[in-house]
Amino acid sequence: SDSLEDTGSGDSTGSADKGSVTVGGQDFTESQIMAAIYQKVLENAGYTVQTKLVTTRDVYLPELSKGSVDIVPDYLAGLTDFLNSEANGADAPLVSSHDPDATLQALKPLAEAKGISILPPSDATDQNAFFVTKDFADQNDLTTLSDFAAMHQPIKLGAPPDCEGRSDCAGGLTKTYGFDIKEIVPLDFASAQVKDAVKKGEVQLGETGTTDGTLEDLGLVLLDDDKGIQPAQNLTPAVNSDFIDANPDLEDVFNQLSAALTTEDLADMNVQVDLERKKPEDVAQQFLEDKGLL
Amino acid sequence: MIRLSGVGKTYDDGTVAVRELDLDVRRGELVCLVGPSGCGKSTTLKMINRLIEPTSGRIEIDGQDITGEDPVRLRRNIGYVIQEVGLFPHQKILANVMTVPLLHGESKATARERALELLELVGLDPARYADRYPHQLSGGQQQRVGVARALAARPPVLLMDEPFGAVDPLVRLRLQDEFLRLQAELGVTVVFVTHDIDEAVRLGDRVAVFAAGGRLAQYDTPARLLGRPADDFVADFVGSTTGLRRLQVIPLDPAHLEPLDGVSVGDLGAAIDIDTTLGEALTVLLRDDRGMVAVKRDAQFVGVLTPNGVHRALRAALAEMATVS
Amino acid sequence: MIRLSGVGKTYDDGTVAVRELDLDVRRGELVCLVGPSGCGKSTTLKMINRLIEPTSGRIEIDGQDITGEDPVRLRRNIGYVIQEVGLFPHQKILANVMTVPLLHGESKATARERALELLELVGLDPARYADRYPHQLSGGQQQRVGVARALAARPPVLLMDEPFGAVDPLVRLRLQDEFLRLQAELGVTVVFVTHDIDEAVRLGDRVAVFAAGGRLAQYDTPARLLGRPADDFVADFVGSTTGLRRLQVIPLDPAHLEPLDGVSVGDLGAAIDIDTTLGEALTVLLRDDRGMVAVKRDAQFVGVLTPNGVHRALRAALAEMATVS
Amino acid sequence: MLALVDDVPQCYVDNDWICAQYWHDYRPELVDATVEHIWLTVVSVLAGLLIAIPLGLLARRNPTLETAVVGGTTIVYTIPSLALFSLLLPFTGLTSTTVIIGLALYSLTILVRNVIAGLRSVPEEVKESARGIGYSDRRMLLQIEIPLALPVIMAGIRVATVSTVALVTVGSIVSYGGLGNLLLLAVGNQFKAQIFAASVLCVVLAVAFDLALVLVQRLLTPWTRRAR
Amino acid sequence: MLALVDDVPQCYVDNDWICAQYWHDYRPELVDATVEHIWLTVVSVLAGLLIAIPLGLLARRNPTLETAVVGGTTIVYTIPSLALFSLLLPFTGLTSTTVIIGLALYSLTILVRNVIAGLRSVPEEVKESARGIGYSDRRMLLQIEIPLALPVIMAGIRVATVSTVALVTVGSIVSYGGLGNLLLLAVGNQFKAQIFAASVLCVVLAVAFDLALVLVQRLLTPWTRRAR
Ligand SMILES: Nc1ncnc2c1ncn2[C@@H]1O[C@H](COP(=O)(O)OP(=O)(O)OP(=O)(O)O)[C@@H](O)[C@H]1O
Ligand SMILES: Nc1ncnc2c1ncn2[C@@H]1O[C@H](COP(=O)(O)OP(=O)(O)OP(=O)(O)O)[C@@H](O)[C@H]1O
Ligand SMILES: [Mg+2]
Ligand SMILES: [Mg+2]
Repeated sequence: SDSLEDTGSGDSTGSADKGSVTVGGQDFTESQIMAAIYQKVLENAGYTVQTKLVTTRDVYLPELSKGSVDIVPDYLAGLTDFLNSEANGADAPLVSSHDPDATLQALKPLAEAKGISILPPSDATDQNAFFVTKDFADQNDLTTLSDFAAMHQPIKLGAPPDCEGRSDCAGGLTKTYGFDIKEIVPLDFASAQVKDAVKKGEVQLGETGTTDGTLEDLGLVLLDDDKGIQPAQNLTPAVNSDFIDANPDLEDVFNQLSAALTTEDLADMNVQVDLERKKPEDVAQQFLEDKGLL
Repeated sequence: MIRLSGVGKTYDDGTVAVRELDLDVRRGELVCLVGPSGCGKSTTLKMINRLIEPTSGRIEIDGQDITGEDPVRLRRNIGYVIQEVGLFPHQKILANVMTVPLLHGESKATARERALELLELVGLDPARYADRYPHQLSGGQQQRVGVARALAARPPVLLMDEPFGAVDPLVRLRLQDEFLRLQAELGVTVVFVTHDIDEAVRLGDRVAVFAAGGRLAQYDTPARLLGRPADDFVADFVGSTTGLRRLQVIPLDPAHLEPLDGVSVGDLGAAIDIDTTLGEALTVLLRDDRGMVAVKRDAQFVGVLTPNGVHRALRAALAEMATVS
Repeated sequence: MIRLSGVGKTYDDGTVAVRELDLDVRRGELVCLVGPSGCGKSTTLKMINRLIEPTSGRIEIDGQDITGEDPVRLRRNIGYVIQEVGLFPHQKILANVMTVPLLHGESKATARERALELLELVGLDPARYADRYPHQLSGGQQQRVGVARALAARPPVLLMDEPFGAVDPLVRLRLQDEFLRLQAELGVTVVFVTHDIDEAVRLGDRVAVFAAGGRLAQYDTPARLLGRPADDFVADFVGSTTGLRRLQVIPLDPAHLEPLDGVSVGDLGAAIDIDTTLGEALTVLLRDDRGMVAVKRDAQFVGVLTPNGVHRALRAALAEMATVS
Repeated sequence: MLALVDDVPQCYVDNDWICAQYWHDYRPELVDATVEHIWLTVVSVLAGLLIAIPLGLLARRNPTLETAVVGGTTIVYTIPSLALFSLLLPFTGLTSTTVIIGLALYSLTILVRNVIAGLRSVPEEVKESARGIGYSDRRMLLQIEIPLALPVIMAGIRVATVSTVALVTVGSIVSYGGLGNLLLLAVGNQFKAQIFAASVLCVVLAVAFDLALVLVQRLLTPWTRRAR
Repeated sequence: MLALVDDVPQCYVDNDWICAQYWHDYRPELVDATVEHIWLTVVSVLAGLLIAIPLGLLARRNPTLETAVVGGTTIVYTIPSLALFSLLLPFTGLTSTTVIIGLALYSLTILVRNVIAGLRSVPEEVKESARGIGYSDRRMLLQIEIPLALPVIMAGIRVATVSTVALVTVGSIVSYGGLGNLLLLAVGNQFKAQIFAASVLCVVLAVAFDLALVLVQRLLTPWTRRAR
């Protein structure tokens, strides 16, 4: 009967219905794309899938713990820091770092305590990054933040207001790299305004993410975080432990996916959604087909 | 049937509307309450259906203290015509009247039929008025709808607060007749507030005359009230518009007729029946110059009534009343 | 003073309340409108102060078409007693009455004084009632406040819609007297709606009897109306409660008295003045069994009134009216 | 990388506010979001009304209770919607219930006041005659008081509905925000055509609800159309 | 850097929600913010009322206009406060006027409906007798209609006031947000004692306003206290 159904229904290639799954996520582009990818993968594996995109991590995480959300595409360090401060207080020392493996090791016990299992992270990472204009980088032969810092010129930084003092932002830039920051101009993360401000020279350095696919087109370029002030934000599936125990076959599915996903893929897909206004579902479908995952 | 003992009502601001009232109404009786404006008639009526709770005394219906009863059930068995009319402004006339039979669990069809009947009864052509809203009727028409609504339930007890106050004499006369017929037919017990002493005398089995502050000045049959007012207040009140009201309640008596002898047939004008009241006889008497009117019992002449006879009859009636204690 | 020519009012739903009415009211005249419930009396009244706009015809006051006038200024010069009473529920009784003098620009003190005066006039003790809200008064008391409010402005024209409908006969009699006195004193022109034909006859210089649909069935002095009703409808309407209403408007006439000869002084009961009406004379006549009452002019006896004399007087009055065309 | 750009509709490239192509491409999303928006609004306002009526009834009898009800709903009303939804989250989770409870509480605040004021506006003599005829409290409420209070209650329902249409968008924090979901995503990636479309639909919804309610009110209160 | 820790009150160090020291240290700031909050609320609601009454008057005469007024205010109401303030910013700049106009527009939406419903609840025979006595439209409005519509209008004013108290905080985007200014700063730097204090004061303000308005209403409508 399995084969009959297989041939009978074209798109839902899954065998018998394996039950329903709720994919969580946040409602910004990348998370939306990842949720769509998860959904397609799960449907392909024979699950009925519902996706719930919410505004913040603290909304879905308790649900993931409880099992009313089963799986979430999450970011390694972000999740680690969140669980760490939940478990050890807001002022607890950070356990995430630039090193994905170390961060994963720190994360696992924190997650398990909450009934959450972390599947192996992908290499694809969406961490904060700083950019300058391509012209400026070319003129001064800059590829890394260290290169820029070495110019010893006072700069204005375009970043969200909470940047001040943070080790992955102004704090790290001054202490680790030795930048001389005159002023932090409050501009939203990865916003059109911050890009515009950098292009017009109102600020010299702007903050965005590694998966920002719009930079090239705007004549902007990322500088490498060579001293590693940014924690590792690798995409990683966070799963409700009971759920993964009940459906062990999913591990393989997600491992395959994580192995195939790169930062460039993410950036590319972001561009498709953010600039070409393709729907996340279509972009996800295309990606999975291209990678032969469907 | 209805018994008020020592009932009093003092409003929150200290106004004594009713001081200490004893009043009993027998089953099937129609009692009229009359009295000067503000003397506590409406208050008394509303205490009987517990729209106002008395501040003292005790009210019984059928021997049962009403304080203990569920006011809603109590009121279902008591029809009520409110002085301010109080039609439901959001319902059409027909619906306003149907409301009460429906309340009593009648079917829609029955209620409708009954409502149409009652609208006819109060002189409102259903074809013209059934489908209007209250504000599209004149004052008197609204009041009649209020009466129809109260009658619709055929309640064993009926409280009516100046139900015909805004209608003209012709319609009022018709309504009074209809109402008396209906009351006799159904054996309803009625407490009827009016300030029209004519109406009270015409309708009431007994009339209660209130003085200010809900004091019961006299409670008696119309004849006795007219003939032997208990005090000056009652006399004034009862005789206020014309001293001739008593004509309406005095029966003709053969003793006051002149014999037929010596009267030629040609002298006789119209003939009246001995059963009519003196008032009606007088109306006929005044129709021509003859100064006499033939009176018959069945087909037989029993005498002629002359102006002098009218005078004697009136006097006799007064004298008789004066001896009844 | 007030002249309605061919005035008609058809409501939006097609009801013809008034068809084609011609009516004129002279300066200082008191005209009563009577007629069956729903015949268009209130509608007519409201057209005079433009609360309702006529759908046809023309209304003039003092020769001036009122359509052209500012309705607010028009109404300031026309007192109005609404049938539904319509007191201001948020103002105390005194404030309700003061409202009109204040509207006319009187000082607060003057307005207050006038209001207190008028409350007395309508029989409401200011000490007890001035400081209450309308809902704390009885129906008749509220109505009297409405009358006081309308009188407060001493307007040259007064429209009153059943102003005494809810008050008892004693108070009503007093109010009528006060009102007549006031009206004569101030020379107000009044249009007065009532369904009490007694009241109409007592108050009105002329009485307009309406038939259904605002048809003017008769417009005449009370005496002529009673004596020579234009048609059966008027006769019915006018004579509806008692045929003896005309007693109230017929003067005594020496022609209907018996001579004093042969009557011993002992036979004479009370004496009445020749100026009284027949009705009052009859009341006195009925006080004892004598069957006669002495009538005098000034100090001089002019004859005795007997029941037969009453009959003759009534008949004569009718005959006389029948010849007046 | 942007080689595909010529396949992309020009108004997407230009990120125009008004983009016909968007309305075409995203019709299913817009329809779904609108439908969700509508039912969240309707259910929330109805729930608010169902609580407001009994509360209003209790409150009008008892001044102390009135103060409590009014004070309590006032407090609820000052809690920002985001905070309120967060407070409810632990109990009701990522469900539409969270949003509905929150929105119902807000509309309740508006409704309960108008319910009380509406019931108080019913003429005393009409209530007295109904009571005198033998109307029970329940019947009086349903057949006399609520109908006659309707104009005032409907004014409250209309404010509550319009306000709820605006507030539903906040539900996007738990993924039940109707058009708010689209709006939030679009604000996130500066998708102007979508911001515009979702905003316009919100406004259209609010106005449509309001006009529909006016119509309902006119149908339900035919006696208020006075003939002259 | 944390050497000074023993001089710093413990509840600041612990970042407690409830911190008596905070209330003491920041009394002037709290008072100023509260005062600003109060006058922004009062001025906005009054402005809304001053527009709502004439609008309501025009609307009740003319069904077309009513639809327009109601539709227009509905649209305003669906604009999020942040967006509305941003729209006003170019015209009125960083002044309290921006906030007041915005808030007045919101309260207008609520008020205009209750003004219309209130005026309609005035008994017809009372209006007729006033008109018959010679009340001009203006006098009728001021002395008859508004007083008798007061219970319903007040219900609207109360909802509008409470809602305005909550919305004033948004004014912090143009630095006129009353307690909202403190709130925004505190959220920015996670100053829990200040978040708590500002929130509590907001709620207290709302409840105080509401109770004050109930009191005002009772004083203004003494005739509604029926003696039995
Ligand atoms: N708004 C309205 N719409 C339609 N018909 C109306 C309206 N108002 C009154 N009518 C009708 O017009 C007629 C005249 O009404 P009006 O109020 O003038 O009567 P009325 O003579 O004052 O009666 P009453 O003595 O009962 O007060 C009545 O038949 C009534 O039903
Ligand atoms: N709510 C109230 N508060 C205070 N006094 C009241 C209240 N209602 C009525 N009264 C007073 O009680 C007395 C009796 O009122 P009631 O209404 O019973 O009079 P009534 O006999 O029906 O008069 P009417 O013939 O004028 O209708 C009146 O003097 C009135 O002023
Ligand atoms: Mg009464
Ligand atoms: Mg009338």
